Order: sequence, then structure tokens, then C-alpha cells
Amino acid sequence: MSAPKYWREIPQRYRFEAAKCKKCGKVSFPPRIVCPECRSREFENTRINDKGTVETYTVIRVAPTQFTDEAPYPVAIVDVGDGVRVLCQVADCGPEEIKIGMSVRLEFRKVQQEGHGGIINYGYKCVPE
Amino acid sequence: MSAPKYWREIPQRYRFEAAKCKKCGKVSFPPRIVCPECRSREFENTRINDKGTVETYTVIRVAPTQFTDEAPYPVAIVDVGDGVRVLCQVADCGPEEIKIGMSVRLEFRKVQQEGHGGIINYGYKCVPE
Amino acid sequence: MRDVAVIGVGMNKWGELWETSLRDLIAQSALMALDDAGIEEVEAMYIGCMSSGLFTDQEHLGSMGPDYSGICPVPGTRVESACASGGAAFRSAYMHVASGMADIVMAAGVEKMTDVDGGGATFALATAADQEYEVYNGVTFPGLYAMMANHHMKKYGTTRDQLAQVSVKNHYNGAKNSLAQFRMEVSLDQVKNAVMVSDPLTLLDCSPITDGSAAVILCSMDKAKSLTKKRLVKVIGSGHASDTIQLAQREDLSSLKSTAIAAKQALDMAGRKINDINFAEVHDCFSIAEIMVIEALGIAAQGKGGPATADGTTAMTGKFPVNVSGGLKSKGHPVGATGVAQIVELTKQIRGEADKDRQLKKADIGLAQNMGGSGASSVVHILEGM
Amino acid sequence: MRDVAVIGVGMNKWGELWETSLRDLIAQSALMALDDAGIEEVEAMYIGCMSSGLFTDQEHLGSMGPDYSGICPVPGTRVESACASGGAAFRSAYMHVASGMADIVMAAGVEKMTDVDGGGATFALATAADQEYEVYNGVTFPGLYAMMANHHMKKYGTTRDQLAQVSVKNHYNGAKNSLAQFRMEVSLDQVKNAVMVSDPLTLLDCSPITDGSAAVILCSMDKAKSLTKKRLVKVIGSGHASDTIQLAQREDLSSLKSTAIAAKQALDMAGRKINDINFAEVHDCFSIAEIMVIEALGIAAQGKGGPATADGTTAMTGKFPVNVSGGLKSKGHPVGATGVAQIVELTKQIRGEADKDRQLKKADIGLAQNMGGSGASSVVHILEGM
Ligand SMILES: [Zn+2]
Ligand SMILES: [Zn+2]
Repeated sequence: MSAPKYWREIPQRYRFEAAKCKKCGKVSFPPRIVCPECRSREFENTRINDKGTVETYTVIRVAPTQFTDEAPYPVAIVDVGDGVRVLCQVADCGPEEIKIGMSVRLEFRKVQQEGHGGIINYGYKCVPE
Repeated sequence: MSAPKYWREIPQRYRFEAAKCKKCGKVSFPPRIVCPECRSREFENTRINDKGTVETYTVIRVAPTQFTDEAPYPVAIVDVGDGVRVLCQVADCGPEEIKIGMSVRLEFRKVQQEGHGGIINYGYKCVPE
Repeated sequence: MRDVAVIGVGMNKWGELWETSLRDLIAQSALMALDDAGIEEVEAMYIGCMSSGLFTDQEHLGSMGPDYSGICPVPGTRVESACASGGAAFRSAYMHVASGMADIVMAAGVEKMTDVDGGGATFALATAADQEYEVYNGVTFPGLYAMMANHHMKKYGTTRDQLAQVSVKNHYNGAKNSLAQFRMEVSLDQVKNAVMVSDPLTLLDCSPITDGSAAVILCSMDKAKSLTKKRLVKVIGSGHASDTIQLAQREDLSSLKSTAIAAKQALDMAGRKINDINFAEVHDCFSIAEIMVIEALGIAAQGKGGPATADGTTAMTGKFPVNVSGGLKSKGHPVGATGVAQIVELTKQIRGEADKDRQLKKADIGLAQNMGGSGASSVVHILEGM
Repeated sequence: MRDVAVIGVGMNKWGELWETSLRDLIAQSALMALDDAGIEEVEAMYIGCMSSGLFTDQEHLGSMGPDYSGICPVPGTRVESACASGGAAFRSAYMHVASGMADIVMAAGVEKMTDVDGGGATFALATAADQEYEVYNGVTFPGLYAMMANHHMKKYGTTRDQLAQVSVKNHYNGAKNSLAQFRMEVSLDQVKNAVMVSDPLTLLDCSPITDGSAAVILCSMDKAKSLTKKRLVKVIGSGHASDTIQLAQREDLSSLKSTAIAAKQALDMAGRKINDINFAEVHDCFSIAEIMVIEALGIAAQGKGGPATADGTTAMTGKFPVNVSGGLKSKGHPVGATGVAQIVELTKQIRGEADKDRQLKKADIGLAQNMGGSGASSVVHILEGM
């Protein structure tokens, strides 16, 4: 991942920053410059909840190159409330343990590493509550 | 350069193989499956001449990553007769020596290397006659 | 808008075509389509291709396509909408002719996928999803569809066997397709016991990596009548819609809204209902995709795509045959070519020119549905024999 | 074909926009164009983009564009023709409306080029040329145009000063453009003495690496009249042609055949001669390109593009102003956005809304020429104020 791209996304990846529409209240994560619900362009900063529920999941067994060492690993779409869902890896959870409806908590973790000894990229993962 | 791509192009790059239209005689290099002149699809194998004339040139001073070590180097479009022109590097020729109209000969040379100690790719370059 | 007909189709044999370059792939199908139409030239060319940049370091097929197809200086335009690139290219070519700007236009599609290794292909395909919020987190394309599958199974009781039945049916059909990449039948057990790619999807729930191309010639109806003696195949409906690029942001993870909208547009334009259609080619990139697509099209009720597959509704001999060609699963899935190949299949079926063992008896109106990403775009066309 | 007008235009300030993502770049210009047209929605969106795959690992802008512009589920289609992607997207949008399939369609263009380093950008841009027979042999994009320059200089006596004069003129104009990346004038000596990139072209003969976007709204003429009070800008001509992807295979290395053909198509369609046109925005990716383009368009005779530049014919105050916006050279060249930004400039000039210091007095009919690769595709449009 290129440096400008990585730094640009720090507010979302590290601080869970989202944009709440001032007109209709819809929360956009990642932030947007126009509300997909009402087309307003006025937002206030907010954060997404760090607790949620697994709405669906899978276990990645054939992984992209930079994740090969970690496979198999579960990935989930987590509903964190306020109409926001996020897709993330599930940490501290075996492939057989994950279930739809499970309660999880978002945490700040290492997400990927570019090659052996390469740059480490961080972000959020969820862990069982 | 990927392996399948490289092996596929060996006939052209190593042996100067071209396709001569059986209908109108137009020589296509690289070979084509339809003649751009008369739309015939019947060809016979032929080889392009290895002697030609520089029709135009430049000296590459800001080079792509895999050629950085060689810059500056001249590149030319060479007219080899039979209506065929090829673009190639000019070897054994300083940046100041190359001229439009210069006689050159195509030779089989190392063209690029992928990284330090990486795979060496071969092909044709021209040298002053 | 002027009436437009498909008057020529071409498609090479798909597979791992190591000896065929990207440029020759395009030219092969283009020449076959010209021959089939009995013409030598077109006025414009569209080329559906998802990622020649990442697969072969080559963009600008709008120049390379006409050049190596022997029709330079005809204008070429590459159209990309991930795995729906072919359908989008066909739609652009259709509007080009419908507008009156030209009488005869080619829509081609191509993908050269085996010049990179498996990791490279996985990477290139993943660029159809949201790179920064999906791919970054380690999800793959099979992974996104697997999450839809688990959601659908939980919500509607869709079973593992019903998923597998999609692959069984499509391989049964594809085994009879002379141009298919994998001409073999597979059993329910083989599908279920194949290597797990992303739970619950195994390797045999997933479409393969394929090199291939396809091309069709569109022509204004007036001119078509004087050019060809073959049965005229008229484009009677066209629809196209998008959805959020991220799966997580969709209203419902168990339905394909973009496909439902695109289908409604195409059916409304054609003045038909789904039950007026005789057969369909749909985007079965994964087994779950076909189940969700037939629901979005209305071939099965929402949540009933699994049973409709298991009970034979969508079989070659069923009430509504789906993917008689073998679909992406057996025929192969060179992503940019897939949507154009669906039009090739529709045309051949309507003309009565499909491979003998899989020619439908009743094939006057067909529907093609081509999808990009995890359903973030969908293109639907309806063709009718005159 | 129905008459079509441009009723809204938008373009963000171009440059190295490290803080702006690809998705936000698209949305910024899309929203500006909607605001300018005074509407909230369109029926379809086209997005010209050369290589989001290689620049940002993201394809499928046909989904991401509408999604992040707040107009999902409107269908989006990405159009690629190398550096002519924007012009090709505009042409597709034009035909979409002209066909009657929709009344209001957006054509956007974008390129996010600074997420990769210089080597990565050089690599991505080179995919517009023939990867296997040009790039493989070590030639760069500036290198291809440099070979055209040397050929043109030898054949026609074009001088180093005449080449440099293109950059001097365009920077003079661009310094007055509030959205340009490089708002500074340069002298003849500065151009000639800048770092040599590829003989005879220096850094100041070359357009820069730029992040940027642009968007325009097209509308059927009937509907346009009721929607906007601004001067209506009608699309009166459209042309598009290709040439061999390899420079070496062209008939003549000193002329741009695809541009000549596309221009003839557009002029014929408009029923005009080149001298009926008041001003032009052309593809000056390199100084030599503008000289060859004005020859292909007939603004200067073949071989006389250099003298026509040096004698002020194409200056802002000349007989035929070319690139009053500053051109790609000074305004910047986010490749996929460039062709759409040319339409933005034409529209603003025709409406009398250009930056004060560079608004032309006579700007009723303008021409835009957008080129891909080393001239392997070219798109020409002519717009006229009503
Ligand atoms: Zn809102
Ligand atoms: Zn011939």
C-alpha cells in the first residue's frame, strides 16, 4: 500500500472516524462528501461504535499473497449500529467458533505486512466479546 | 515480464520471425492473424532483414525503473525494408553519435533484467554498421 | 431509438491459452464475428475488458483491438465495469447504433488471465471490490460471495446441496459446449468435497481463471435485413444499474438490487414479463450468485432460488433453462469476455445454431445478465428472434 | 439523432492532491457539475479513467463513481482509451443521450496519479503504448514523442525554439487559470535549459503528473431549454479514430492520421470548416504534440505547426487561440480527466464564464481534441453556443 494512501486513511483506520449527515443523521463510514441518503453535504465528525454483531462471515482458506501465512482466517461483516456495517477480520477466534449473531468488539490491530520484514499496515479487526 | 508472455514471443524476439501476406505481400512484424493491408488471413513465414536505416531516434535520459542503470541510452525506429520498421535500442553507440539516416544492423542482445540478479530478457538491438 | 439487431457472433475456444496473446485473442473472435455476419468492416469497435493493465501491463485496447483485427482506423473504445465489462461494452455498442451515429458496430470482450500466476490473478480480480475497505482487510472475491451464501443460508434455509446443484447443472450443460473450458460433468459429492476456498464455497462452487474472447456485430434493423439471410436477432431490452461498491453497505446482503433494477428496465423496455422469456444466461461466477440472480430476475421468488435449482426449474429441460451454455462455471470466465459470450449464446440459441445436444426447442426470447464485483453493477439484455 | 447540450460543468483544482482519494476526486467534480446544472440526479454516469488499476489498485469505477457521488443505483460505465479516456467517455455519454435511452447523463473523468512514485507512474503511462514491442525495448512515453519531434524537425525544419514556444504560450495562458496545477509563466530559455528527459524534449516540454477530475452534464436539447437559464452549449460534431498502437507502424511518423480523420468526421457532422471554429483545446501532452495536432486539424498547414506557434497564430490574442486554458502542460494532465476538462473549458468560454484574464472575446464555437498513446486514438468534439 502506497504511503500517501495509507496516511490519508488514518482517521478511519485508527480512530474509526465517520461522517454523520447533519440533515438526515445517516452515518457514513468511511466518510463521504455527499450523503447517499439525502444528498446533503454537511456532516459532523463522529465515531462508529466499537461493539457489534456478526451479520455474516466466511473463512478465507485461499488467501491473497500478503495474507497467505495467516490462512485460514475468518472475515466478517459486523453491524455496529446506527446503520453502519464494517467488513473486517476476526481475531482471537478459530475458524470453527465464528457464528452469525455473535457479539464482537472492534480493536486496533496489525492488518497486513508487505513482504517479509516489510512495512506493517494497521487497522481494525473484531474479536469475540 | 511473465514467463508465458516471454516464451510466446521468442520467435519474433530471437529469430526475427514475421508474417508475409500471401495475397498482397505485406510483411507484418510482429506476425498478425489478419493482414492490415488487404485483410487476407493467409501468411507465409519470413524473416525481417537485419540491416536498416535509422528513420528517427531519441536518447532516453529519464528511464523506466528496469533500465535506470543504462541511461542515457539511444532508442531508434529502424526501417529494415519491405515496409517494416522496428523500434529498438541502439547499442555500441554513444548518445551523441546517433543520427537520422545512419546505417545499422540488428543483433541479438540482452534487453532487460528484472531487478538485481533477476531474470534476464533477451531481444534485438541495433548497432552502427 | 432505432431498432438494432445482432447479425454476427464469434467466440474462440476458451481455456488456458498460453500460446495466444491478448492481441490475437481479440482478433480471433472479431474475425469470427465478421465472418458470421458476412462483412469485412464495422464503423466502430467496443472492447469489454476488466483489467488488461493488471493482467498484461497493457491498457489502450481501443487502439490495439482495431489494429490487430485489421480494421484500423476504425475507432475503438474499451469499456470496463469489472466482470460486467462485456455486458457494458455490448450496451455501449447498442446505443451507438441506436443513436444513428453508425449502422454497424462491433462489441468484443476479452481477458487474458494466465500471463500472471494465481496470486496475480487474485489481486487483479479483487480490484473489482473496494480496495481500501474490503481487500485491505484480507477478503477475497470468493470470500465476498461466501458471506452472501452464509447470509442467504441463514435467512432462507438455502442448503449446501442446493448451492452444489448449480455447479452440477452448469457442468452438465457445459460438457456439451464445444467451446467450454471444462467439458466435464461433476457430481454433488465432488462439488461438496472439493478443496474449500472460502466457507461454504469449494473450488467447484467457483468459476475458473480463463483466457478467452467473444465478439458480436450489431446493425441497424433496416440495414440488417439487406445484409444477412440468417434469422435476425433483435435487441428488445437493455438495462444497467449500480449498487454500493462495498458489500457491507448494501441494504440487504441476501439480494442483488442492481440486478433487480436492471432487469426491470430491460423488461419494461421490451414490454415483457419475466415469464415471457424462454431462457437466460446469467452470471454464475459462484454457485450462490446464480441462486441470487434468478431470485432478482424473478425466475424464482426471493429466497426460493435454492429450491428452484434443486427441483430442476432451471435445468436444460426445465421450465426456465438457465445457463444452457454451461455458464461461467463450466464454460470459463475470462471476465471481460463473459458478457459478450452471453450474447453469442443467446444469438446461437435463437438462431437454432447451438451445439446439438444443448439446443433448446423453444428459444425465441432470451435474457442475458452480467454482473460486476459483488453485485455492484449489473447489466441485463433481452434478445428476440424475428 | 437528437440534439444534445452541455448544461453543467465541474472541475476541481488540479495538482498533487495527497489528501484527496480517488473516490472523493470523482465526487468533487460530479457534485460541481450537478450544482452548475442546477439538478440533483442524472440517469447514467460515464467515467473516463486510464488506469485506476495500476495507479491505485482499483478498477470498477462504474460502481464506485455513482456510489460516492451520491447517485447510486444510477448505472456507471468506465471508459478507457489511454489519455483519450475522457474524450471517449464524453462521446459515450453523448451517444447515450442522442440515442434517446436517457435525457440526462454525466460524463466524468479522473486520474489519481500520485499514490504511486515516479517509476510507478512511468510504468502505468507506458501501458498506453505497445508493451511488448515498444515498452519492452526501453522506450518511454516522452521518448515516443521525442522520436516524432526529431522526425518532424528533420523533415520540416521545425526548430527547438518553436517547440519551446508551445510551452511558453501554454504556461502564459495557464498562469491565468485559477484551477491549473502550474500557474507560472516560463521563458523560452527556461524550457530549453530544463533537465533533458528525452532528446530533444526537456522537462518543460512535457505535461506533468497530476491528480484531478472533471465532469459535465449532457442533456437532450428539448429538456435542456426548460432546465437551465445559462447559455445552451450544443454538441454539433463528434469524431473518433484509431491508428496502429505502435508508432513504428504508422504510415508517416510526422503526422497524426487519427486526429485528421476524427477532425474530419466532427467537422463534417457539424457542417463546418476548421476556419469556422473560434478556438480549440488540444492534447499538448508534449510540445511537439500540439504542433502536430494543429497541423492535423488544419489550423496550420502540414509542416507549418512550428511557425504558426512562433508567429502567434495560436496565442490567446492570435487568429486561432489554442489551449487558452493552459493546456495539459500548465493546467496538468490527470490523464482520464483531461478530455472532460477540455469540454469544461469549451463550455465556460462559450458561456463567457472563463477566468477574466483569459476569457476570449469571440468564443461561440470551440473544438476539443483528446489523444491516446502516441496518437493511436484521437477524439474530437465541436461545441457551439446557442
Ligand atoms: Zn443525509
Ligand atoms: Zn495482405
